Amino acid sequence: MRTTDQIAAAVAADIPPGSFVNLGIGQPTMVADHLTTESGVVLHTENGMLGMGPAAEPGHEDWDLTNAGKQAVTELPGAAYFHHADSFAMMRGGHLDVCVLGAFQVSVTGDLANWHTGAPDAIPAVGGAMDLAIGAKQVFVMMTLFAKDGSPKLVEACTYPLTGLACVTRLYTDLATFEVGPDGARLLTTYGVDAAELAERLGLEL
Amino acid sequence: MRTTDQIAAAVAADIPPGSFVNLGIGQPTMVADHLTTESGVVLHTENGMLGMGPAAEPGHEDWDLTNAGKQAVTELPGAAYFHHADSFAMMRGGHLDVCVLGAFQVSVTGDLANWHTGAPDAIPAVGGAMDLAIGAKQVFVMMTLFAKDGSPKLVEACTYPLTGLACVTRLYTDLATFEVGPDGARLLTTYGVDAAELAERLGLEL
Amino acid sequence: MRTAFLDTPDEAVADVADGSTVLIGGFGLAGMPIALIDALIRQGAGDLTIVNNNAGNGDTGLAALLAKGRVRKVICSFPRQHDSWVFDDLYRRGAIELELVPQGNLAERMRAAGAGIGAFFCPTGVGTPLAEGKETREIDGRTYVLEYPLRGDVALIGALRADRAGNLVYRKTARNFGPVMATAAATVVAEVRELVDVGGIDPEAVVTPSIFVDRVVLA
Amino acid sequence: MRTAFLDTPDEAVADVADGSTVLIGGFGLAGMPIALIDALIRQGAGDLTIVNNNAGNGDTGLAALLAKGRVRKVICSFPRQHDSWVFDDLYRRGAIELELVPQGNLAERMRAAGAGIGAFFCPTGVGTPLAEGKETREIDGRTYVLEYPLRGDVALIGALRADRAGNLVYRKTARNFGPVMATAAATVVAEVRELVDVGGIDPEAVVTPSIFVDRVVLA
Repeated sequence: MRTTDQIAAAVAADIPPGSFVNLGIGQPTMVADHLTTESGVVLHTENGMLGMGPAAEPGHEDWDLTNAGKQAVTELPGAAYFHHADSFAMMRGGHLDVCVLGAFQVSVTGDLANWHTGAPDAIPAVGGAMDLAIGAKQVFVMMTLFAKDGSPKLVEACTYPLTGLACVTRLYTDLATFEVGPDGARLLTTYGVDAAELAERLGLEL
Repeated sequence: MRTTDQIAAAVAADIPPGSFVNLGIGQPTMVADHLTTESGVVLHTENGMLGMGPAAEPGHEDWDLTNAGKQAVTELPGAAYFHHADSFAMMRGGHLDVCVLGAFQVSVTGDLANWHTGAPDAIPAVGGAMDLAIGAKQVFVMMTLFAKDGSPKLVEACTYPLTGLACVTRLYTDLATFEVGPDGARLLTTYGVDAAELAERLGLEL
Repeated sequence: MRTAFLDTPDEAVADVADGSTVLIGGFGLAGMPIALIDALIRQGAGDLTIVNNNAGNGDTGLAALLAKGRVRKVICSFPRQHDSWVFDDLYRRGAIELELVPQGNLAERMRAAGAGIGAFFCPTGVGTPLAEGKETREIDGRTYVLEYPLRGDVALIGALRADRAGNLVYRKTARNFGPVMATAAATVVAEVRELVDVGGIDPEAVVTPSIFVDRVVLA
Repeated sequence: MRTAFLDTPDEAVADVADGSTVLIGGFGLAGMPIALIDALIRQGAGDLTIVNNNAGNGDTGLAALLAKGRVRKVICSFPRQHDSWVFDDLYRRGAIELELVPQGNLAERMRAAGAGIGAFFCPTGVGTPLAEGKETREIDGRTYVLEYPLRGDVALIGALRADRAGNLVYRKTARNFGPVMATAAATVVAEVRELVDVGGIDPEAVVTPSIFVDRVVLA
């Protein structure tokens, strides 16, 4: 079984050198810690920047320079700023190579549910998730494979409200990595569990 | 009867101080000569500039700085450059106060024909005319009132291919100035001809 | 018409009418026009529709406007934040309307309003609850949702610097929605930190040209 | 993927295939990527569709490409100029196709291609021959024409300066179509007059961010 940090490292290792990448808020931001300068990966933040650097040092925050999670970040040499319509045109026009998102559920065909649990008292909030889901050339999801109640989060069909249809390409979890897409889920690697057991717990053919 | 220069002066006098204005290629560029610095009028050129100044002095042309007619122009203090999509969004979004265009024909309801004679051997060329026609808050046309063959250019309905529907607000000619629009043509002033004679020559009620 | 330079934020928002749609710049606090929002609170206009990425933070700025009961409806992408308690409470009590819009649609719909686009087929949200009931069309093998322009009566934005011609530049990611909102409202009011003479901004680096800026106030 | 820096314009266009749609920047000569066009002529690709505001001037650049018979179709707003004799002759002989597009539609259709928009309702051209046969719709009391994205296989653009990250800035009105075309083609090649180290362009003043730029050549 992999830790969240190990999942983030696995995602980072699969990002091709020189990619333009958007890391969603929450756990995906940990991927940045595993990207080397030599990789040449350039980070995009939806609020209008390419060439985003690491989080600002405490005491050195510049609140005009934040990421999508509204945390103070830094600027790397070669950065560029642009406005929101240009930033989302960049996403929606398919110019990002990879985005990494968290999820509540992913379907075997790559549908994504990550913005709303559907609970009646929940205040819905979508942010840029739907734009990222359909925009990037590849959408990687990182999450635990099972919810706290033991239910699988890789499913035949999402039961939570969707973020995007047939958009996820790879799924990185604590127990396994999968390819998902038109041909269904394909198990790539497992961690501390064998394939047959995993298929049974998921209730899926893999 | 007014000269072209007098028509240009009349147009300039009717442009409200502080307006953002686009002057079409050809005769409308002469309007610039009659706009004073005190008027605060700012000139837009479709190829990506606000704050366009007069034509460049011969021998001092900068061919990276041209107007819509591809003539070398100059930059005034407070200018701004932008790309073509932004420049035309500015037009089409209704942000220009006035544009001044030439015309082959204008209809009494403000239809404009100024891009194509419809002659079978003519090579059509439209440029930004259609965007300007529908974009500016007010469209002023300057032209001679009669063609060389004596036919009126202010007409009930244009016979030449249209540039835009119901877009012209004022028409400045050698013989008269008109308001045109939903209620038809209204004669404002005449030059060297009386209203009755003009109506008869035009075959219009004014 | 040329940009007016006003002495106080209160003058700059004096004519905002009840029932207006007000576009408010900023992504969280970055780019948020705090002085203009405070002036709008003092000014008293109500029954407002507010367009912002969020729905207020803490008890100041947009949250304070909401707390005063001046806002009928919020159009935003991300109302729920750790410090959005003012909105959360109004929403749970049914005391405020919410139109939730994907962030890219929020930006693109305002861009469309500013660019004269009547509607556009958009790839975001297809198959999700946020596209329910909307017209869809398959174009070139891909499904799109038809989205409409989002216009403001007023835009309140924050920028770094204005010149005396009315051109604006922004600072880092505080640029965000400002330049888009500046194209999409009938009256655009910018709060700036610095005001320089004409010639003080490089024409190549202008982000919002003066044609979009009706009023500037140093704050 | 990160920008590649090539030594010659010939390397930069070596893989342009027969039948490609090539977006070529420039408004007249301002911003025209002369060295890249000359390299494309040497490279030999034919059956091309060219998107440019004009249809060539004099006997050089785009006009020379047309004269060599390499171009099947021109998509432009203003072919007819005092020095467009190469195009004029081909057109009158029926030896070249012309798709005439209002200049704003040309820009907005490429912007749509770059921004993932499937189609858009556009105010330009309504009631004119250039909208004949196209879908129209009344929205909010105004009639619009439906226009579709215009994509390139390759874009050849001219810019003033690139940094070694691949960011571009332009000079004065030579900016024109370059930044739009850079978003709208599968492969974007920029010819620049100056190449500077990373850090040599102010991040606030970048016009075309490196993500859009595949290849840069100093020419």
